[in-house]
Amino acid sequence: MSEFYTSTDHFVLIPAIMLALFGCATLLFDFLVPHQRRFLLVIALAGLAFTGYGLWQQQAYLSSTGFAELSAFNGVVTIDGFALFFNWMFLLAALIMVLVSYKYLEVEGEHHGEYYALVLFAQCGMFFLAAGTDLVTLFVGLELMALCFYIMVGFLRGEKRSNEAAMKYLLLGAFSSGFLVYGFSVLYGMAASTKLTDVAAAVAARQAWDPMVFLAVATTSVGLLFKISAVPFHMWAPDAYEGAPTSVTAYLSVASKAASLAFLMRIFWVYPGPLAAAREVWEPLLIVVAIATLTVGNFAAINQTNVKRLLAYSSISHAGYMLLGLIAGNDTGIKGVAVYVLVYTFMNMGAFMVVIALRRKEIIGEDLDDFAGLAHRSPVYAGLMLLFLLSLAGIPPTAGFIGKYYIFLALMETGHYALAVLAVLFAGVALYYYFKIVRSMFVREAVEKTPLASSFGLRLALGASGLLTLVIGIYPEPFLRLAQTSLMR
Amino acid sequence: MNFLDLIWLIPLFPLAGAAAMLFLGRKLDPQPPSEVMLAPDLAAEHGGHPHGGHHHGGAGKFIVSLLCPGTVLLSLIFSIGAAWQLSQLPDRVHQVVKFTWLAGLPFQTASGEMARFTADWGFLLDPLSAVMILVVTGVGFLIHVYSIGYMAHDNGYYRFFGYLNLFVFFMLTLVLANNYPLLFVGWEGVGLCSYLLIGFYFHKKSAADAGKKAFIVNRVGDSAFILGMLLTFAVFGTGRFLDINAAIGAGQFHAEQGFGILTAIAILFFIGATGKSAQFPLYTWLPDAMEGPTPVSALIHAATMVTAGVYMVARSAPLFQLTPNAGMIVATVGAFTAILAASIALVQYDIKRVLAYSTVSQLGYMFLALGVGAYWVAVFHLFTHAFFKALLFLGSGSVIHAMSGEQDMRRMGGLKDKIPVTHWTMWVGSVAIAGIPGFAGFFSKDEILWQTWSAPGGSTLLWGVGIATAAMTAFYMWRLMNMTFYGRSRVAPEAEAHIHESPRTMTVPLVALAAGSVLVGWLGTPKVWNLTGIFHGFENWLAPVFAAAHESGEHAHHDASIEWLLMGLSVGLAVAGIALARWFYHVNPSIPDALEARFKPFHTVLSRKWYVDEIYDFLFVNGLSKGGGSAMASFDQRIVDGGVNGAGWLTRFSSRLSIWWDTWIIDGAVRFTAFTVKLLSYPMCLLQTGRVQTYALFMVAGILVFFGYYMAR
Amino acid sequence: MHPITPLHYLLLSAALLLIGTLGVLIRRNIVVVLMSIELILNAVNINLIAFSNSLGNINGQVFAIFVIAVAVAEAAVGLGILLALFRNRATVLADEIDLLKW
Amino acid sequence: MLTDTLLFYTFAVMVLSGGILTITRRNAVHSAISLIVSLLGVAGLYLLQRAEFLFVVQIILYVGGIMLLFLFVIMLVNLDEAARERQFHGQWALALACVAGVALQIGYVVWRGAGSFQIAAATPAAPDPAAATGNTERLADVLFSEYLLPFELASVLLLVAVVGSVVMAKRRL
Amino acid sequence: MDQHLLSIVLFTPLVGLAVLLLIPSRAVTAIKVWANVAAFIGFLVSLPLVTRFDRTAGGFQFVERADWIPALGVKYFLGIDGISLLLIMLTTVVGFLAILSSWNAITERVKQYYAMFLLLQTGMLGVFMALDFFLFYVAWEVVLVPMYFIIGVWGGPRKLYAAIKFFLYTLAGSVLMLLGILTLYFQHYQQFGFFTFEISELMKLSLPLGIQQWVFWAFFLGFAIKVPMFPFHTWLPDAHVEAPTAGSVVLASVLLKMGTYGFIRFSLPLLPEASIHQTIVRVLIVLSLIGILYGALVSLMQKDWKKLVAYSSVSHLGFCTLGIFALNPNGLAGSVLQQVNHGISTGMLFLVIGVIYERRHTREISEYGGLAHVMPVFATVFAIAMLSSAGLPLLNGFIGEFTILQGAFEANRVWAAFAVLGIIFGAAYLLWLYQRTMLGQVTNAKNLGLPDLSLRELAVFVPLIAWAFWIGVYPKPYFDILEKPVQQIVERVRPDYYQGKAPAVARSPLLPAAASVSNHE
Repeated sequence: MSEFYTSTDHFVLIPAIMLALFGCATLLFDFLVPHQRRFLLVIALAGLAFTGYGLWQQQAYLSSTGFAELSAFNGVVTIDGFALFFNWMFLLAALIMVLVSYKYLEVEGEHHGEYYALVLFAQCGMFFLAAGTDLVTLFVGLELMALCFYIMVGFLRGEKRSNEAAMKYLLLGAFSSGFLVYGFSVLYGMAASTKLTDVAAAVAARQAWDPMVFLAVATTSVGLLFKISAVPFHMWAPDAYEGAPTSVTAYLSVASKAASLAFLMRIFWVYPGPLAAAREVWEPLLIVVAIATLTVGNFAAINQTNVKRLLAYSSISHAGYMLLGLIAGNDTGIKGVAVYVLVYTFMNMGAFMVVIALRRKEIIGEDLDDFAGLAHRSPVYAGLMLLFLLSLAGIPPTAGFIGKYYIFLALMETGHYALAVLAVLFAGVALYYYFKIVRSMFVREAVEKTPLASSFGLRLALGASGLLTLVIGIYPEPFLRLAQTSLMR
Repeated sequence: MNFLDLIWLIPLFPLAGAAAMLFLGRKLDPQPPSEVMLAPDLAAEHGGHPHGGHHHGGAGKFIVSLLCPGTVLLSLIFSIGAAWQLSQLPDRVHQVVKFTWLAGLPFQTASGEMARFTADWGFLLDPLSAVMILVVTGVGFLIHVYSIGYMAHDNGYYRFFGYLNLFVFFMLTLVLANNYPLLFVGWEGVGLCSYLLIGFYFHKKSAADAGKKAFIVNRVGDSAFILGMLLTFAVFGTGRFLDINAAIGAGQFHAEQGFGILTAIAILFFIGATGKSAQFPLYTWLPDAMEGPTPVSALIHAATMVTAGVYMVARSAPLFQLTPNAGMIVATVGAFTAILAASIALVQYDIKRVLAYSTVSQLGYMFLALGVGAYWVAVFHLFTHAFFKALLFLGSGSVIHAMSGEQDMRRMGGLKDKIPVTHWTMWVGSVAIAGIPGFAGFFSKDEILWQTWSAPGGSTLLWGVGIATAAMTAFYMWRLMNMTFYGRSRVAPEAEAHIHESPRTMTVPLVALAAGSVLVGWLGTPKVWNLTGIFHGFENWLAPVFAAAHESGEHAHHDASIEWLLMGLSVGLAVAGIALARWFYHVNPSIPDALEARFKPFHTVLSRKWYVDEIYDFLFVNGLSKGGGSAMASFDQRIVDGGVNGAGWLTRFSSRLSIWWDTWIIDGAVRFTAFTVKLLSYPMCLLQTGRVQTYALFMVAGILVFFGYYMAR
Repeated sequence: MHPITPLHYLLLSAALLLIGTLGVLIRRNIVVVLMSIELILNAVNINLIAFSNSLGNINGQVFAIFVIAVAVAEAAVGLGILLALFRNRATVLADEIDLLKW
Repeated sequence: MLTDTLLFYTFAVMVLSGGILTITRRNAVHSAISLIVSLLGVAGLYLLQRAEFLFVVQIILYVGGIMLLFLFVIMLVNLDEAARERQFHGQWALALACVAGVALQIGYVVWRGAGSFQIAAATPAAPDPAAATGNTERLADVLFSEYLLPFELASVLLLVAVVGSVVMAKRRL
Repeated sequence: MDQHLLSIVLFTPLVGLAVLLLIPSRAVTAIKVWANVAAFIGFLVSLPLVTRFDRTAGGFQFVERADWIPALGVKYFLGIDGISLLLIMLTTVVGFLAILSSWNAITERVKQYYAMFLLLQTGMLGVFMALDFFLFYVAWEVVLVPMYFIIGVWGGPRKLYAAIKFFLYTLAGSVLMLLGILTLYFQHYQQFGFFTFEISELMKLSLPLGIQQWVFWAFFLGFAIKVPMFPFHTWLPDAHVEAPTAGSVVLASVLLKMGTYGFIRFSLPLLPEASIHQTIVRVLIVLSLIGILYGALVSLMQKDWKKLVAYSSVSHLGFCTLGIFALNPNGLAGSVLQQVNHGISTGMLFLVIGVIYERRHTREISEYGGLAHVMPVFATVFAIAMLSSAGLPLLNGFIGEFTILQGAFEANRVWAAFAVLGIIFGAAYLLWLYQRTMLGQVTNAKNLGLPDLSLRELAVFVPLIAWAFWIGVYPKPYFDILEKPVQQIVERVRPDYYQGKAPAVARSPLLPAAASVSNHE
């Protein structure tokens, strides 16, 4: 191998390569043998499987050699516990997403190879978001992911609402990433390098309230907070979530958020965290943003009647909780964020999957009324939905509680008592609107009797998420240890 | 057999009877407990009094009439046995503890050492309780027998007897208890039974209300009693009578001149007593209680239950010895109640109400005696009073029975020959209560007056009140006799038809009680008569109980002449009262009306019972709004509306207030929060205009804030 | 005439950034909005080049290339979506597409 | 130096005026033209900063590529009635205020810490890099050594862009 | 056997639930039968707790301790002392009777209904058994959900409002309590260097008074809302009125006790200084007294039978909290006993209402009257329930109230004086209720044909009545069971209490000197 491309580089890159390759494969296959959707699904799954295998090897390597990290391409990408943990999350999300999409796209009548390709390419981007340690890499990775999502959101091209969502998402996304990269340019200006380590050094070298640093912080955080849909940069989220195909919404709400969060943490906290040194500058900003996010997310969700939109707002408030973990900033906090992402993946995707199950020909199935009497029509789905909602509200013994538990603990440890009180109180508010859904499922009478659109994939994914949501709630030990090992270096 | 160790059985016999009635009663007496009625107007005529003819209904009923009085008889026998064996004991005290009933945990007494908060299921037999159980079982038995006839045609026959037995059980528990908490058990129990029995005709609204009133007024007294008990525990660390007496006897405590903690206990107990024994200000329930069947009035509201207060104070005699102030209060309240009630009784027309007020008045006498420290006399009067007042009530019952439920004396008269037995027995009773020498009432009442005069606690004023009351008593009793039995008949013709002497089951008890009313007095003849032995039996018998009381109570001996003088005076007044009554209502019936016309306002005040009910009405119920209207009616009306006697008005106001508070302030706060949240949520949604550039603008605004924060820093 | 310092470039790029922002905020025509976004990215590039030069460090220019690439990609996709939208809604005015709100 | 200064200001004026025209022209085509002007100005600045390669890229890619794309679209979605429409969003005044505010703030920040923005070469007195090797070579070296990975990634990015625009633009797949 | 007894008791209902889920929803009778059987088994397995419980031993018994989430230092840690024992028995008995009582009452979604009840049962038992704060919290929250559904699905007309109100109120309290728990947890970590939730471990903490107070208030919110103490009580009437009979029964008999139990088990032992602190005690006592009088007063004015009983619960629970914060043995023991009593008597009252509601489907008091004519047995049962609730001697209520009063009186005589007023009112509203519904003529033709109690209904009442009389006549066993744990708690809060007054006066301002205070001012 040339010194261009060492074996290490290769080893580190395997997952990304797999994703890119299989992405192209789906495209080609769809082009050569059209209308063989089953195979498309298989190829996509295979791609994910290989990726998983690659990740597994890297995990094994790290644990066997005991290295904290493995960096390649002279340091633009680094595999460490953090990156791996988040990549596992992305993978799970993508897996579930692909499984549920099959039937759903059939129903929507927009079933094309590009869809799977985009999923895989987005994965590829996320990989670098979690693993990148270079401004350029991160930026390109982010854009890659973002582009894929713009397209997927607008994938139902016949749907006005889908177009609109895509358009809005793209405009605002591009706008925000403009600011992000502006901030990056300033960072580069400070460090004369794009490596995060160098940047970190340069920032640390300047005193805290240096205007240039602040300029960087302000502009960068615009882009970052936009991606995790934090107030006041959240407004794309409800529209995009509502307009997008539900499977994409689920994926967007989980994977994109997780990836952006990883990105955010790379920049703000996790080693080498370029802006970690400027904590005292951005912590107050983040606190304000977090409070605003919790408030807006929870309050606005209260009188939504469209379940997708309701969940969109709720996911905004969850972003607020994750931010709180970041604000606390100690180990517990970061572990908390990781655990939160973990449980959030399952419970949120689960909730959206039930919505998907309700989507049938001629039935949108997104409205509260469509949930009416679900408990009679299909008690299992109702029960699962209840489970997911309880978890989202953070009621033990469900996974959601564990996540919130860490956040609260971190806040108490770092003495943010007021924030803690606020956070728990908002848990109450959240319960209120989640139980609007519960109420219409269990108390109200069914309006229409059409059987749900369920497929093996959906049932599998749903069952798995439900099971995990419960298991993590009752016996979180292994998962906590996973988070522990992956984050502590 | 050793009755002394079996005294714990005495209460159980009636309890067994009651249980049997509760579980088997409906089998034995299959007729419906009380027929269902929709038309309220039916209720009035269904006063529940049997109409003519008396044949026992069915074997079941017969068993009931055997069983229930039987159990009481059994208790009577055991009581007599126990009493006899007690008299053989040197110290005349016997205590039987079955088990620890209230087994509370350790606590710190006021003085700081640890004690246990416990109460035995234990019984104490001493001369005092011996007297009481004899009265309860004896009179109780007679009244049971009487009821067989009286209730013969009533529905819920078994229910009636069940309650009656239950009452006897609780009453016996009360008097036999060896500690305050257990006494309180009986105390509350009899209250309950009186509630049940007053409201026996529970389809009669007035009856039910009266029952409720009785229960709740008693509850007011009871709460004071509870506090008294708690304070006792705090001070003495125990609730056992003997232990407390011992502690006092051991001189750990000294007589209190001011208002110390002991006085507090004493007063609390007395307040409790005023509730149960219908003393001012809590006496108003007793007249209403006459809604119940007459035997109940006789047993509970004359002979036994109402005397529980007297018993309890007597039981606490050592305590009261140490608290002269409390004693003074007791005496004053007693005297005041006595004359107040007597004055009201002067003008009542309902035969039972006259007796009811007379009872209140007589109880006042007893408390007067207790107050001046003449405990044995009080108990003596209780003893005699039990006989003649029960007699009078039963007699009146018999009259009412004969008159088919008529209770207004203005529609009676000239019954003397129609119901001779009743007449003669009642004659004896009236003489006795009026205080004619040789009859029971004379001895006890006269002794009370003498003690009031002579005892250190007493005073001329109290004596004056007492003797005035005596005169009134004589007057209203003979007013009753005259209006009922003598003169020309004012009976409504249709009732005239079937006036009849009561069945033997009713007359026999009358006779027995009449005999008692003559004889029992001789157990306590005045000292100046210089009779000995049995004629001072009562005082000697009780001596050990009130030993403590007596040393201090032993006062400088006045010369006999004064005692003779006073005695003569009281007798004279009694005779005068009788004569006056005869003159007014027999010789020359026009006078009362003339007088009434002359002293209209005064008469009204009396007949309105000094407006006490109205005053309560005003104070508690809601007099502020409607004052007028028929007193009792409006009173009950308010009670029912207000929910509770006493705090009715206050209650309604405050609970309205609290409901308002609930809905508007507390819930209001919550709803307000919810509302604001919802309210806030709208603008937050409205921000989401759907215009992509608005969103961008918000982002820019965010940046503005960021930089602003930097500059503002 | 004082020499041109990176500060000048910084201010220039800031100005361009703001102009672009303004364009995004006020223009109803989505095409023009996309153009404004191009302006923003160019502002970034001015920054990068200026720094790169004054630091004597070439990386900035490389970064700039990537920024241009991204700009191209975004523009392409953006216009594609715009076409799809136009097909369904026959409008390119940003404030007329507000099906999704509240 | 003087020429540099003059050129800088010329290009700066081009850039800014072009930008302002872009966002103010009623007709989208005019906007596009003025955007080209602005981009050319930027290109000029590249040249001033000795970034010849980027200068070329800017000219070819932007002015050649992207602008064509824009113009195509402008043709495709005929904007005549759009041109007749009101051009500015209702919130323009507010937006202007906000942006002005941000401008002031940035100005304040820069003025406040002018010193901290004075970037100097880590290695002082760097010999004129153009003299040593051409800008393009050095660029290539860095690009294909240090930034190989982003470069590859960018290719994927562009692929996605192509696929995306096709998916979106084609009537039926 | 013994070392797993608690787990068996705890999970029996859950197993029953699992089996229940296997029964097809159509087989209604089978479901009913199985639910009853399961609940009854749940009761049976809890009996050994009584027989094997060692009254003389202090501390916790049947202890079960295993790692659950080591990463958080969470243990699966069960154990009971006398206090828990009584409440557990109450839970198993009342739980079974509640299920038995709803045989006819529930006609729709029978399966879900019984499932919820079994789940609820496990949750409540968990609360009373947990010695690990985390486990406790989990159980505490688990209870909410089934109760929400029981009220929200099978409830009355305003069920949704009531249900969500109940849920939100309790949740709001409990999350704040969670913060308190976390504070202790973290404090413990700082002092001892390892994370744990075990009560026994947390008791080793030495916290500054300030923190103790904050934590106390956090706990207070959680528990007081559950009890419910005075200003937090408004969820109770709604929940009770809307809930189905069995729901009300369990709610009143057991759920409310979770709050008082929390005070006894956690607030007092974990935060002794705060618990003895003047202001805190004063506030709590005053709230309790207000609750007592206030609940009674409001009950007087209720037109709705069930609401009346609901408010009476506020009054009775006021007694319980009063007893707890008298902070002396009799107060505490009385409080626990009174909790059991309230469970019995109020449970009976709600069952009574349920019986009549099944027949007439209204709870308007004015609809009734003279029922004693029509349903004599029913009237008798109601009378007993009423009297036991009003605290008539020889029935359970009296023992509890009297002991509490003693405790309160020992602490401060004025409090006792106020509390006694509550007793008077108690008699008032109950008697009045009885009179309006049972006595008088039958004023409403609809009531004429009402059948008297059926055997099944009687079977529900008989055990409770028997229990009421047992406690009333021979409460000694209960006090024996309670003596040790109560002593431990009191000694924890006031170490030198058992040495007698002299130091006690110095330490706590609660005990006025004997002569100085007279109780009628």
